[in-house]
Amino acid sequence: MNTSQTKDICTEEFLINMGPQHPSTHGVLSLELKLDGEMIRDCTAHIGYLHRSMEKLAENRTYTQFIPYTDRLDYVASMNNNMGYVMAVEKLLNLEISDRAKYIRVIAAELNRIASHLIAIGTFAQDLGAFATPLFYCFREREKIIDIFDQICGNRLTYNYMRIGGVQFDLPKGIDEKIKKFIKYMRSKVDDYDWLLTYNTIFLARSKHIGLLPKDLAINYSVSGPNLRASGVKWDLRKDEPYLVYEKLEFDIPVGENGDSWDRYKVRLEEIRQSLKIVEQALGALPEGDPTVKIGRIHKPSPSEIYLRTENPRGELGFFIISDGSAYPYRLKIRSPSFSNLAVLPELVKGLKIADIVCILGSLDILMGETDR
Amino acid sequence: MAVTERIPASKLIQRIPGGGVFLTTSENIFKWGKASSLWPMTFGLACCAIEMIATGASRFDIDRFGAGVFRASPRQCDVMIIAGTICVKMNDCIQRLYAQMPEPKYVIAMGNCAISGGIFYYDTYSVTKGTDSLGIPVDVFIPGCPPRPENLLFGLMKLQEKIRNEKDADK
Amino acid sequence: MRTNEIFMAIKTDFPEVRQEEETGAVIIPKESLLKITRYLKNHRLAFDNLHCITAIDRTGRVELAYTLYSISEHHGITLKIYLTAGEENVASLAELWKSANWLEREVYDLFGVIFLNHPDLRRILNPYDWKGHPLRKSYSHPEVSIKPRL
Amino acid sequence: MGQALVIKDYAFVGLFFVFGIAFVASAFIVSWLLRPRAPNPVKTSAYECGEVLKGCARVQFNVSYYLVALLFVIFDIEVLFLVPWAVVFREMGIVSYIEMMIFIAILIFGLIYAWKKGVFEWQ
Repeated sequence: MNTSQTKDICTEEFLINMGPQHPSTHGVLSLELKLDGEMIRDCTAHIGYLHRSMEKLAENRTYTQFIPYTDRLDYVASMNNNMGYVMAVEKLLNLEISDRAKYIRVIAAELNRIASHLIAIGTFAQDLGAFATPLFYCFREREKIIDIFDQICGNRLTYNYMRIGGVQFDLPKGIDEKIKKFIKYMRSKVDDYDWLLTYNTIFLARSKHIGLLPKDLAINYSVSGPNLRASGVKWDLRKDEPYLVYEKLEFDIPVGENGDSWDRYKVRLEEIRQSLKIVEQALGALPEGDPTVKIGRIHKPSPSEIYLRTENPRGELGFFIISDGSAYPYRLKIRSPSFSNLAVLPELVKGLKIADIVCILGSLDILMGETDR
Repeated sequence: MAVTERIPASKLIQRIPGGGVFLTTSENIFKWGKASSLWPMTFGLACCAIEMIATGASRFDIDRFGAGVFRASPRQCDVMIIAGTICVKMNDCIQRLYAQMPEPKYVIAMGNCAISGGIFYYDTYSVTKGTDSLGIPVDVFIPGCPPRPENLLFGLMKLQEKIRNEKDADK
Repeated sequence: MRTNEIFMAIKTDFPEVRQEEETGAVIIPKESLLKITRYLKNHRLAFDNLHCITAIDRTGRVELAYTLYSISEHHGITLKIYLTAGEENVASLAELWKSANWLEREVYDLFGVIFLNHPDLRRILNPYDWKGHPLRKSYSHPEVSIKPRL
Repeated sequence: MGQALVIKDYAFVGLFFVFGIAFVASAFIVSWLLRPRAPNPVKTSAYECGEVLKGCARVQFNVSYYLVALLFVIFDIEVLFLVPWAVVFREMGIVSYIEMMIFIAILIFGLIYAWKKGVFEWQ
């Protein structure tokens, strides 16, 4: 009985739930897999298990009251969300902020980008079988960043640090020594990860050529961030539509070649090095002045609409704010990067094995807080 | 009976005079065993899950309290740490998971959202206001948004105290 | 290319478009959505990226704002469609941009706008048996407690 | 005398067998006695990541799984025979070595046959 005979024996589809409570779905995401043995025939994603109706809630919060909610969107990179939202409202009010506040925002956002990428790399390596070691290494480094943020704004995860028109507190004394020490420490650690993980044979075997995302498919699905750059598209908002002081800082954009899971990991690893460079330059060029906000907390922008997008660690976070002259936004739409990055998953996964879906999900680095809003 | 008061080991164990033999009731051994090896379920919903992972990581190290073994399936878990916002779509999943846990089971509601809906109490149509409204008996509430890892560890110690002091008929 | 030049480029080929005063968005009639978007995608303007679809529940009409960007040309545009209260349905752009699939499902879920010949128009964020479309201004839910305004 | 010796040896095997069974049984019985019992329909239903069960598990699998499993069992038993020989093969001399090589050759021949038949090609 040779293989041609094994083909025409029909095998039934096996339906299984990779459901909301699963160690490697990075949050409450439910994937319904149609399997033929180990091969995945079809995968439909069910999201909405963390839908906290942020947009409905935003219509009953003043512009300043909504800032803490943006922390809970992409709760691993809260500084970047704060910055995105606050810059959108400032554009609505066409408000200028002091130079020092701009530099502080860049430093905080880039440090949070490093912390977010560390979690992405740690959980990706854990999903590929390196059980706890890389995750605990990455969390050890992340704790150092958390200490810096703890000193700057007093919180570990949801900072609520940025205000419309500036930041809440000025940088405490001696924080730049601490950040400089961290940058030197982190550079040696990133080389360790490169040496430990990147060219490890098991790691390569599990993630090379898995989840190939071609360039035009990525753009068509409006995938953004490291996932898009890993597919070879050199597109980064900090360089192509510079905001704050990014055009004054010199850094380059890591780009992958063929957009597989290994490339996405490698782009994130390189981006940590670039972010360290940015923080170093921004710290050096930090001007004097008072970054805190002097104007009141109730803003009544004139009726208008704006759309502003910023480069989050996971992609382009966009805020579409429509104001009607009152202190409450008429409509606030949050364009979340993980929402579009996740939409690619069912297409990447067809024909692969179950273990590969875990690898692709880890490499796409999605986060359910901002997917479900 | 104040839960905070901790039964000293000496009351649990009596020593036979002149010998190295100790006497204790089997119930106390079970309580000691249950209290010091609480296996939590990997059940992160939202931001509190990141703090739970940070507690499990090397700096705060939940393993010192015997609770570091995060099991994925409810069949092997003793405590369900609800870390994050419970949404309407997730209601019956949580109730099913709680029901599928074997009997000596405990629930820790971590974070304001798990206690009462937290900052999503007002104006949201899709957030259930707290774990109690699901009909799940909660043993320890840990306030905070998200609670710092030290709070989670303190909540765990409170649960361990509760287990040590609970009457035999409870669980 | 600033939005006005893009608008002029579109205006020459599709006279029925007009420009919204303060936001500079291009307002297009509902019927010619597919024509214009296919033109924008394959034309040298090269809008290859449907960034997001925003629905706004104005009094008496629902506005759909399509934010289109072009990665190769570094420019972007916002297309707007006014859907009168009665028939809130519009052609789906799922076969032009695959990102439209989920974005349209979300607008359907939260606003109730029907997208014609959409691959599988189901709710995406709310449970599948949810009643009503929550982001409508007129939506009221028994358990929602309203936070008192300042 | 030899007779008694033989029975005595088998006595050890019997005793070992009884203790094995008793050890396992006692573990189950003690836990059955001490564990709390609160069965309810949801608890006894199958766990599938918190969702209601979709599809049923009794599905016709691809036959290649079965073939590969069968081959594994065969070569597992081959190792079972190899291990005792491997322990003493230095003292056993060349004769047993040749016998064992023949044994292995027959199984290698089986493996080649299965390989040619395409057991290892998956669709």
